[in-house]
Order: sequence, then structure tokens, then C-alpha cells
Amino acid sequence: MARTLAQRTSRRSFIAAIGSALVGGAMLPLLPVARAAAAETARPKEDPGDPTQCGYWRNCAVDGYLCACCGGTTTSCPPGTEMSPTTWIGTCRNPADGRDYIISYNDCCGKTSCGACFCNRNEGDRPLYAPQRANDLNWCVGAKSLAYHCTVTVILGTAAGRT
Amino acid sequence: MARTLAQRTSRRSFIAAIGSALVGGAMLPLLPVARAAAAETARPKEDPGDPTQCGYWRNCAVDGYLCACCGGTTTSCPPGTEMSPTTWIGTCRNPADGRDYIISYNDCCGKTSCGACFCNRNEGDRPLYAPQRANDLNWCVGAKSLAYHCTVTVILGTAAGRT
Amino acid sequence: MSPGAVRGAAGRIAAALLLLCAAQGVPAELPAESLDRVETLPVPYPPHWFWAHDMAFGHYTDGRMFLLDADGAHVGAQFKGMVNAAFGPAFVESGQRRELYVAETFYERTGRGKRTDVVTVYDKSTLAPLGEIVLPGAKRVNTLPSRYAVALIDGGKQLLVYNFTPATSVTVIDVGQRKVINEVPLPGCAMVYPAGKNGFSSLCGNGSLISFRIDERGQVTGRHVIEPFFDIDADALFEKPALIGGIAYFPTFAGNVQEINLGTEQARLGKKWSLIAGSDPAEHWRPGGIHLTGADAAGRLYVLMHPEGKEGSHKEPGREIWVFDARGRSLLQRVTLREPGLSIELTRDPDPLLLVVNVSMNVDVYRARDGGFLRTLSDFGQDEPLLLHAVR
Amino acid sequence: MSPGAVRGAAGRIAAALLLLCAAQGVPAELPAESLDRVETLPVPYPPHWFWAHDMAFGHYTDGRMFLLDADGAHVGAQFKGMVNAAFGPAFVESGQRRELYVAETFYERTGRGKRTDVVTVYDKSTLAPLGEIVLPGAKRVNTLPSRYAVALIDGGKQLLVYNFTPATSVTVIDVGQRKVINEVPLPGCAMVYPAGKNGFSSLCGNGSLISFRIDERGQVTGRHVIEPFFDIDADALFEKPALIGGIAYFPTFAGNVQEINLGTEQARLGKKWSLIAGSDPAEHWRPGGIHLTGADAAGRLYVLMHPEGKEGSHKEPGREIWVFDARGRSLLQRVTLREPGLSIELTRDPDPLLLVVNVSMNVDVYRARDGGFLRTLSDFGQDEPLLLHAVR
Repeated sequence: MARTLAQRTSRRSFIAAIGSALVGGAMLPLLPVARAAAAETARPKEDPGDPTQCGYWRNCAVDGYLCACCGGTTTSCPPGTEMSPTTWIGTCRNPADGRDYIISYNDCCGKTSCGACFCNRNEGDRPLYAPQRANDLNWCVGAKSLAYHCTVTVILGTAAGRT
Repeated sequence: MARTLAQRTSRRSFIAAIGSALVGGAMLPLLPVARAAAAETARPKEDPGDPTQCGYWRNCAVDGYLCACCGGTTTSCPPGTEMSPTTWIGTCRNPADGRDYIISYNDCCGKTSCGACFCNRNEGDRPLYAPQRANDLNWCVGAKSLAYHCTVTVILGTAAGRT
Repeated sequence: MSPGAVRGAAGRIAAALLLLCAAQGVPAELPAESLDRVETLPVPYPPHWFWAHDMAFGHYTDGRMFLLDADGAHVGAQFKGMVNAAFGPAFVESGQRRELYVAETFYERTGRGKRTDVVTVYDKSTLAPLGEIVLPGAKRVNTLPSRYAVALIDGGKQLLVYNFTPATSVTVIDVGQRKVINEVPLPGCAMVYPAGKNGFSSLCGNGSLISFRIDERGQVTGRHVIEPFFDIDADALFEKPALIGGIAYFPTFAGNVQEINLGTEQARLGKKWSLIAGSDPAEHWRPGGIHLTGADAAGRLYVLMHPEGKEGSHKEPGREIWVFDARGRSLLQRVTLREPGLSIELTRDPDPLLLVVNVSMNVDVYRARDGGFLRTLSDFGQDEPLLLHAVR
Repeated sequence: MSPGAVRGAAGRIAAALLLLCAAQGVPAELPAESLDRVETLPVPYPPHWFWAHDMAFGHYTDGRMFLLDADGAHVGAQFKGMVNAAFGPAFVESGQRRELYVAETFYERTGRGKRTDVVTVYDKSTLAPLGEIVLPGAKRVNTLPSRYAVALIDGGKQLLVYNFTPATSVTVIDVGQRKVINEVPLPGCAMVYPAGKNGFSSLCGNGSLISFRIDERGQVTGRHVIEPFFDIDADALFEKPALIGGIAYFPTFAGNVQEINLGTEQARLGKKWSLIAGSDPAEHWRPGGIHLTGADAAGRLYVLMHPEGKEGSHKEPGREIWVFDARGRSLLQRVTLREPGLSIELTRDPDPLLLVVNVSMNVDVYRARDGGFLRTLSDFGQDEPLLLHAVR
């Protein structure tokens, strides 16, 4: 029974998100809890999906904990954290209107890891020599403290040249 | 597959050791890796068992990471740590000779958690008002740094009054 | 054209396109969003919120207090906020001030260098630090999460911090001034239990209990001892009582409960009675766990219990929670847990929730009134949330 | 009697009892043991030891470097030691001095208060800190574990630290003096790749490569640019090359490898060739992972590969490791992994081990020569050991 216990107990983290890659697409919900969360309060139909899920459309280049699971929302930081002004940028397609949006991934900073809803997707992500598109960096570099807590996904506008 | 991954991945910790209690005796090996480790180099028959297992006789009142899994041994600290002079004391029966030995549980200090081979057994453990028998305390309190890394199990002698 | 005019023209064109799109059934573009929003919390917190103290044993320099809503259907609705709590910290929430207190320890280089102990004061609404009180002497106790390593007394005006070096003492802090005002030596005793109008009691290694009366300047104005009344070997008291109407209910290793009245001017030894008198002796039910007691507003006492109890089993997970009428000293109910539990807590509302940290390190939520299971809180970023605190 | 005499008498009695016991077949009592033993390590380390850099993403202020023996049969034999490594640290082991370097970051209150960046210098044998070098300006890069965030040049006499604020530069440290001696600004470039006799190169955002020659006082004595040679959108270079005989092999997102000769006086652009030319195009094999390249003493290049590659798949775990003859630019072998891998490393001995961090965050050990699986290292206290370093 002890053995069963040890094996049954999974730690949410990184690993679950890494697993997403194995199914060949991050659009699938990853964890049991994430699946259960599908019953979330209805979203506006023009901004569809569940922001606590890695597969939510705005998350296409995110790498970290989703603030919507940490006491914040898709666009607001959890209590007691600071939104970093420096960010990396993704271009994600909204399935509701087919438009490509420029998403600013702002890190919320000043507390250590939230730990909930880790998500890593890399559409448009590039290596560290292209920092404005690199999600491997700690973007709290622009905040008062480098301590990384979670990431929001803020719409800056449409990628006009791409729609 | 992602889901399977997330569930299959267990984190060694606390939880496995807690599980030991559920089988009603900490003498059982707890983890798959611990079971695999049974093939360890032969121990002297007068000090039997595998010191990397929670069930090893000297561990009867230990609460922490076993130094034998952390680059130390049952009686020596891992490189770069300091053995705390303050300890709690257990009385454990050696199955080879049937004698009760006084075991000094010295914490090795100055680095943060080793993380390997967590073990919690509480024979003779008492609450914090009896500190010399309390394994809930961080006994690095007597070392240069309070940072707890792992615990050794040093024989001080036999519990003459009890044999 | 000035830049303003350009924006004006662009705006007019966009508006025209929007109308066009709407006319054609094409959805409007989502607007650009603000980059400066940070959440705040309602104070007082709703009654079904609670704090989960995560010791993070593998990374104890980075422990946390998670603020969770037991009513939330999923992690996004459950997770309300977090404060850091480093290195075997102790936590208490003020019932009077909009403040939280975290007694914690820092080293200059994580686990090396100069040590500094502080009480960090947080704002309940913003979860931002308001300040800190430096604790002198590097003596704050470092242990598993405990309800009784710190305590608020005097209506939340004084904060007590238990010290262990292994010499023991209690630091007294004036909360309003954010200042250490006294240190009370403890002769071989441990923990701080609020007692009397303004004071505290501690359990001692010889089986006695000592109590101190404290004035508003933190000075000791009275001292009282209940002579040794229990045997540490034969039937040790757990140092983890439930408090109901001024009376502390201390379970014992052998399955009794020792009442001590801490609500009176001087602490008074109360009755010792059996928790297990009505159960099958062959099953050896015993109290056990990490934090094994709870109480609710109706005066019910909750104790985590496991079968096959023996020497060394006192930290085993409980398979059941036994609910007693504290005043009547009678068993009301046995709640069988879905998964064995390590620590329990009750919310403070009239129809409370029973919160149980289970052996998978998740939190199971039950209705206290009938033991009905409601939900499990998992995957909120926790490692080992070994102690729960209902909000005040 | 004096206490000494008592002990003497007791000793004689004990000796007599011992003889009696031995005569009767009762085993001798185990002797009392010493209370002061601390282990040390052999230097140089045996060739099958390696460092696992655990970023501990959920507790990144408490990251670690685990020193492990890939030949060990169980965790007790595998775990050799640990050093702390805080807050997105970078690590390098000296091949010349008995020292390890950890570039790390501390805050006064874990994640709050004053920031201090340092390089901590450890003794290889005792794993105790020998000293630290404070890095000015709070600019050290904070990122996933990378081989190229720090570098040793000039035969281990100078240590380079890559900075990102987001302005980029490289701090030059004199290792012998434990002193910062220069800071080299980087115009839109990133990372430090040792280059030339004594210098470094960096990849730039416009698709170029810049190189600096450094003298023994850390001053720039030469500067050279390879004009833009790759397209970040169409076929970006991974910034994670393998180095073989002075040549850096940079895999690309689209499945090529770009050779750059960093061993000559001036860096020279080499051949770009396909890793996937011989594979089924319909399977879309691509390089990918966290640290996806490795090399061995025989000049073989190892690349972690996944099928169904597409935009955004470049960090997917690899299902296979493809082994190339670097000089001949030909595929020698495809090793199918037991469990998909995120990062790889090769030991430095003639018959090397292939070490693979798998998606369960354990380390799988294979024989490099034939891809035969040997064992898995698990449960050594790790969270996410995303980068491995063979010992030097």
C-alpha cells in the first residue's frame, strides 16, 4: 500500500507540461485537475476557452505558471505581486475570430513560484539571442524583484500584417 | 499519455514515508528504488540491514533524510556539511544481538535538504516539551547554520538499564 | 499631421471597419488590454477560505502559506493568494487588525552566512509586506508547522514567539509598535498557549504546566504552576490541543484527553477522560497525526484517530475523525475518511467545513455536520501543506 | 575511588563479560561510535560521475547541483554530494583547479529586499565554499539551466558570466584573484562560447556571430564579426552547440547543423548540413529538447530528435538520439530511448556513458558505444535536473 501511495501521488509541475509535448499538441488538457476544471464559469464566446488550461489560445508561447490559477486572472497579477514591464511577445490565433493577436506575456514578480498550472508552449519562441521572443528568460528582470510567481497573457492588439 | 505521465511520476518525499505508517510498520521498504536497493553491499552480520532503508534498525526514531543516501554514511556527514553537536536520542533494538542501543540522531547542516531517502519513525519520540526525545525539531540548532541536510545514526552505547 | 491626428484618423477607420464587420456578422476584434492590474482581497475573508501552511520539506527555505477557498470548484477558483514563509516558519492571522504575521528565518546565502529572524507583517487585502520586526538572538524555534509556536494575546495587541536554542524562552512583541518589548525565560517548558485575560501557558518536560500573566508593556505580572500531572513515558500529552470556550483539550498518546482551563485567571487542571472508552479495545484506536485536533463554534471536539495504535504510532495518519460533544464528553460521530488524514481544521462559521490534509498532501473537504465529502483541493502548487488555519 | 578508577573497573568488568559472551556464542556489543566524521571526495572525480543541475522550478531559490555516480547500483552508491545553487544559477567545473564555480543570486528575504549576485567558489574535494566573488550591477542572466551562461577560458584562469538586464554584456573574472576585472558590452548578442586561444563568441539577434579576443588582464584586444548567416524565422540556430575539436555544431530548428570553427584565431563559418537527409521526410524528425546536444572523445556528435516536428516543437522531448560522425557528417546510429529525453550528456572517458534526463525527471544511463540501456537514477532528491555536466 505504501508503494501504491508513492506511485499514485503525482506532483504537478513541469513534468505534466512536458508531457503535453508527447501527445503532439499542447491544445489538450494535461492533468486530471485541469480536466475537471473544464466546468469553469462560462467565458465570453469571442474569447473562448478556459484560461486555467494550458491549451487556452492566449497561452501559445507561455512558459510558467498561469496567473489565472494563482489568485490572478489572464490579465491581472495575484495579490502582493508586481507586473513586470519587460515581456516577451507571442502571436496567437483566437479560434473565435481567426485573428492573430499579439500577446504580451508579463511575469508577476516579488513572490516565489505560484506552483499551480505550469504551462509551456513554444509557438514562435526563439533562443536567447532573440530575447523579445524567448520564453526561457526570467522576465521579472524588469521588476523590483527577480522573484518569479506567474505569467499573465495580455492582448496588445492584432498582428495586422498577419491576419 | 500526458495524463499517464503526470500520474506515473511520483515525487520522493515525505509522502512515501507517511505511507509507511499505513502498512502499520516502518520496517517495510517503502519505495520502488528502496526495494531495488536491497542488493546493497553486504553489511556486517552484527549490524544487519540496509542503512539506506527506513527499516534499518538504527532508524527507529529518525525524522529526515538518511545521510547514507546523501553522500555520507550511517555515521558520517556528506561532504561540505557540519555535524550538529546537539541531538535527540532514540533507543533502538539491534535484531542481531537483541540489545537496545542508545542512538544519537545528529543532523548534518550547512546545505539545504538532501532530498533522498526521507524516513520518519517515532519509537520513543515525544512532543516538543521533551526536546531530547523530539524528532520534530531542527537539531541543526547547535550547528553554525540552521540549514538541515540529512541525519546520521550514531551508536552511543547500549541502554544498559533496558537490556 | 500630428501623431494625435493620425491616431484620430486610425480610430475613425477602425470604428468604420468595426461597423462593417458587425453588419457582416464578423466578430469584433478583442480590444487591447491594460498592463497594470494587480488583484486585492476582501477583508474579512469569506468564512470558507483557509490558509494551508506548506513547509516544503525538500525546499524549506521556500515554504509558503496558500490562501484557498474550500468552496472553489477548480484550482482557478480555489487559489486566492500566497505569501512566502521561510525556514520552519510560524503563522498567525489577526482577528482584530488587517494583518498577518509570519515568524521566519533568513540567511544571507540561503543556508549560509548571517542569520536573521524576523516577523514579517502582511496586509490581509494586498498580501504585501507592511514591515518586519527583527527578532534578536537567532533563537526562534525551527520545527514542523505548529499552531503554538506563535500566539496573539491581549486582543491581538501582543504577539508571542516561542524560542528554542535549545534553551527556551518567549519573545513578546508589541504589534502596534512593531517592536520586541520583552523576553520571558521558560524553565524547561515549551510552546505558547494563550491563557487568562492576557497571558500564556507552556507545557513542561517534567509533566507540569506553567502560566504567565503579562501586562500591556509585556512584563510578567504573575506566574503560576500546575504541578506535574502527566507521565511522558506512560501517557504523554500531545502538545496540540483544541481550544473550546477557554478550555484546552489535550489528547494523550494512550487515547485520553486532558482538559485544562486556560480561560480563568489561573490555569486549572480539568478532567481527564477517555476518547476510546466506547470502542473495541482489540482495535487499539489512538489519536495521531501532525495536527490532530479541531473544534467548531458549536463546541464539538474533532480528533484524528488510527487503529492498531502502539508506541511510535502517534504520528500515523488517521483513518477516522471522531467527533465529541466537548462539554458532555461524549462521542457524537465517527467520520470515516476517504483517504487517511494527517492534519485537520474546521472553518469558523455556524455550518462549518471539516478540512483534512490527506496522505497525498491534498486537502479533502467534508461537511462537519454529517461528514459528507464535498471535494478535494489538489495541484495548487503545494508540497506538504501540513497545517491548516481557518481564516479569522 | 576516582572517576578514572571507576571507568577502569567498569572496563575490566565489561571485558570480562565480553569474553563470557563470546565463550557462550553471544555476539559482542557494538562499540560506541565517533561523532565528528564528515566525508571528502577524490579529485579528480572518477570519470563516470556527473553533475545534475536541478533548477527546482517550484522552488528556484533553492536549486541544487547533485554529484552522482552513474555506475552506482542504488541511491546510496549514486549520491556523492550536493552544492546549493540559487535562483537560475549557472555552473562550471574547473579542469585545472580543484574548484567549482556557481554563479547565483540571493535576496535578503528570499525573493524580497536587496539583491546580491555572486560566484561562489567551491572546493571539489570538500564541497565547502572557499570564497565568493560579488558580481556588480545585479545583471547576471536568469534563465533555464544553460551550458553557455558562464564559461572558463585561458586554461581555467578566467571566468566569463553572461549578463542580461535586458541589456547584454559579459563580466570577466580573474579566477586566481577572485576578482571582476572587466565587463564587455554585447551589442544585441547572447551567451558565451569559449573561442580562439583566449576569447569568446556570442550569437546575435540579427543572425550574426561576434567574437572577442581577451588578454590576461581581461581587456578586449580583438573583435571579429561573422555577418548575418541565418534567419531566425526560417531556420533558427539552437544556442546550444556541441563542441568537438574546436568546432561548434549548432543544430537548427529545421533539422540542419551549422558548423562554426571557434578553435582558430578568428571564428570561421563552416558547413551547414542536414541531420535529417537520410530520414523519411513524412516523419518530420527534428532536433529538440532542453539541452539537446552532446559529444564524445571519439568525435561523435549526439542530437536529441523527435518526430512530427513543427513550429513550436523545438523543446519537445526526444524519442531518439541520433549519433553522427562529426568529421564525416554521416549518421552512425539511431538510439531509441526507453523514455523520451529532455537533455543529454556524455562522460569524457574513451568508452563513454550516454546520460539522458527523461520526462519523469530521472536520469537514464546508456552505453554510448551501442546504445545499450544500463540503469535509471531516480529518487536522489531531484525536482527538475534539466542539465547534466560530465565531470572534468
